[in-house]
Amino acid sequence: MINLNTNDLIKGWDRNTIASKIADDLPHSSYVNLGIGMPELVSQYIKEDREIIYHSENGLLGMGPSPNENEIDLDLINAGKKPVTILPGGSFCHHADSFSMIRGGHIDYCVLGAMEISIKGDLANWSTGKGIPAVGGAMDLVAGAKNVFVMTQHLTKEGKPKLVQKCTLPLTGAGVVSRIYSDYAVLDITEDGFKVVQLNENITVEYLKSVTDGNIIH
Amino acid sequence: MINLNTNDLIKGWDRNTIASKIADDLPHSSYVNLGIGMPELVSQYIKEDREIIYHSENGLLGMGPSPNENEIDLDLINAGKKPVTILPGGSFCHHADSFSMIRGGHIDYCVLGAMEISIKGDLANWSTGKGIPAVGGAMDLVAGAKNVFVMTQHLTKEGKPKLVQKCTLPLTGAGVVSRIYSDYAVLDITEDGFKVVQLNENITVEYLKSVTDGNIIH
Amino acid sequence: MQINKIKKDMTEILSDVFDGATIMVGGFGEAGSPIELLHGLIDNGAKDLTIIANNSGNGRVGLGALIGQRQVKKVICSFARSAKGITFPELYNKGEIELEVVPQGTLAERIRAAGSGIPGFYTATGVGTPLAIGKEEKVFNGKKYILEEALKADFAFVKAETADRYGNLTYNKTARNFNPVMCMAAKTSLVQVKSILEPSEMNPEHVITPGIFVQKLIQVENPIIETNAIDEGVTYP
Amino acid sequence: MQINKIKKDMTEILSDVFDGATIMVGGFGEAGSPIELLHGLIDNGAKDLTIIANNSGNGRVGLGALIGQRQVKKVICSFARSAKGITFPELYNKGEIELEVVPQGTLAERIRAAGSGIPGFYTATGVGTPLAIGKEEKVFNGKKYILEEALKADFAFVKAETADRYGNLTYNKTARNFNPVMCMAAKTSLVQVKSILEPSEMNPEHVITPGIFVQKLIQVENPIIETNAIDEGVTYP
Repeated sequence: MINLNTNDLIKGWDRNTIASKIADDLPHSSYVNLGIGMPELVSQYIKEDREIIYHSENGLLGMGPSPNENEIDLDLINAGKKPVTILPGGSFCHHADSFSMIRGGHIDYCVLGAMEISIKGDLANWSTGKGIPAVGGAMDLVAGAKNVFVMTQHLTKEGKPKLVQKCTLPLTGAGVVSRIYSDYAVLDITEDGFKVVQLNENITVEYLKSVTDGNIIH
Repeated sequence: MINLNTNDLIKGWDRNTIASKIADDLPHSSYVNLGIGMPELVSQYIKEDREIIYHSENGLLGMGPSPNENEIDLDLINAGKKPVTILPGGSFCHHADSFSMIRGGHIDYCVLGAMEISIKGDLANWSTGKGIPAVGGAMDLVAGAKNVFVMTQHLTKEGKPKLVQKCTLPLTGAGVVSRIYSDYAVLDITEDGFKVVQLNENITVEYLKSVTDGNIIH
Repeated sequence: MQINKIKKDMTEILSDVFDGATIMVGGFGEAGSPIELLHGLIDNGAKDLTIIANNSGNGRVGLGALIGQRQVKKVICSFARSAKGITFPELYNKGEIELEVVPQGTLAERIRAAGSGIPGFYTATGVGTPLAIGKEEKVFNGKKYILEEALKADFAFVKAETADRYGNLTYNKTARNFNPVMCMAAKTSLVQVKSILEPSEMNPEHVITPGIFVQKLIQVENPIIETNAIDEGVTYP
Repeated sequence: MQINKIKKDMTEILSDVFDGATIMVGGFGEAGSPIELLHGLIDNGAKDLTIIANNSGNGRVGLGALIGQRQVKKVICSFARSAKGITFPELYNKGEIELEVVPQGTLAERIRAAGSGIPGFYTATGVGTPLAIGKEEKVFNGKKYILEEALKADFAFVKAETADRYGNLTYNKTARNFNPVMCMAAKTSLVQVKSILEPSEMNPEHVITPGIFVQKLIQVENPIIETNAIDEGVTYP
């Protein structure tokens, strides 16, 4: 089951398809924090029937897209320290107020990457256990947001399952993940295991089980 | 010593004189909260050689004097719910931020009235133990301000000492008072008792002892 | 579809208030007090309410009127002895309304804590006083503190000066007071506001309550001025 | 006599910084980072400093330069792995600088707590993770939380947009970040500010940091832009 030859792997959804699935699950009028990297794609797939408000934990609510070259303001950046814009209806606040929004349960959804997700919803995504430890806002987000969505490849680059019985890496939070969007499936964390919400059209349940280290419910 | 005939009492400083003594002890550039009532007089006696900034706990820093009749704005009031003004350099904030100024030790001086002050600096000034209990901001002020000054008559209307071995009324705070300004004397709270800083010119130490229920050091 | 939190009338904005709800009411004295929302609540008729506010109402308008209608079973506040209070003292002296007294700064901070996901914090306020009885003590750096718990609510009733359809708010002078922290601490914040601006007219540097803390808005262009109303003998309903 | 917190030069504003001081440094990345004050601190030469900041410096300007001068013995921050970090990783990998990692929101709240007279508070952030080890746990309503203590400092180094002589401050966009809470938590807040206004030009509704939290100001009209400085290979001193 573990350590598949990566050449044998079935190709799943690409990252844009995963992003669009997440976008479809964010309801109208949601307050959303998108993690740095792959999760940022989600904002490109929001349908016209809804308005989503993006929170960036460095004191920006109502974040807009990247600026044009000539509009860049280095005092207007996102949590990834990249220049962004602010939309009408947005506002600035200080860091304690910004994390009140997170810790106080006012952020409806956060979307984050993962190194490992356990069957209990434990998440490891901040440390490989090596190098300089740096946590940023990840622990606050997973502890505070109403729903924690994980956007991830189903397997590591080495072909190991990221969905596991028990995380081996340092945790970001225990029992915090609500739903996983991988290239192979959309899965909910439930008391009985990883529950398939949607399966990639090229994947069988058998195959999914073979690339997952934990009980799959279908 | 206790329950003097009020007709026998020596007349001490009037409230304006007490206020001016307190005003003289507030250094330039201090942030000061003046309690409702008698302490409000203090602001009228600040000398020209200093600038004092007044805090009102309902979210007003840089409070100015009462407005003229035609300038009254019922959205601009002090902690006593009376119309006031704001001076240039003032600012508004919400209640949690306003009490951060108090609790965080940023208010240099607060000046409050008293029902009883014990030899250990305990203060009782919020409740007679009867009627509807109402504490307002008094407990926050005495716990948070760097220096708590009490402005009071030395004796109650019934001629009983307000400076006592032990308070009998519900406390506002324990060990919080720094200095007492009464009509008879200015006294510091010290480990050994009430220490005379200044004595009213008509009063002897013997007389002060006779109207105080606690050790006087001179 | 655009986010629009503006409701058309009192019936709509108050539609989900329920019997037994805990409601935070903004304002310090009359400044920032949401009188029209409170009158709407009298019409709505919800009862057995717990009210969290700084005061307990003046005269027979706003909170004073709501209490007079016997819709309130308990008040949590710092100062229930207002000069012009009528209805609360009446019921309190008859033992027909409960009171929990909280120091003003502790009240503000407990409300902020609820809005900030902090279930409890330590403070020196109240240590050694009757209001510390029954509270956990802890020593930090040799000094004694008591544990105070977060104070949350089902609803916040708030009065603001300007708003946009996202629920961004500004206040007027000391009418700000408890309103911003109450918006944070309530599941549903209902805001009455004097004027509604386009989102592009709101300066993002000057927003005091970000829209994330506001669920429903109603415009009340010319709110009652409590002092005048009481002086004129106005009562509600 | 009028209150005037404006100092004439770096030597004056930094005169009381001492060896072994704990210094909070505002900014999130380069936005709001007080680079000129940090360069002043290099000239001042104070050493064995503990720095509390979100990051650990980029290149060899600002905080990166201060660390490169070996004036810092310990950094308390949320993210010490910046893309352009040079000096901190160098010293850290040699074991010549200490690091305490704090989740970003907990860092901000611990700083606010210090400024607000709250010695400790409970949070769910970090529960069940390595960063909870050694911390007191407490259950509220069936959920586990950990105790986090206030984080205070001798000095805050802060960058603002406008100020008046009372120390009232406004910030520019996301350059606000940690600056306001750091002003609250430090015994002495030193602020570099782009422009200084008359007190009457400051709108009291728009002040973000009230002057009560600020002790000393210095005008730096055209501060260094960190990104450009690093791209151009600027170093300090």
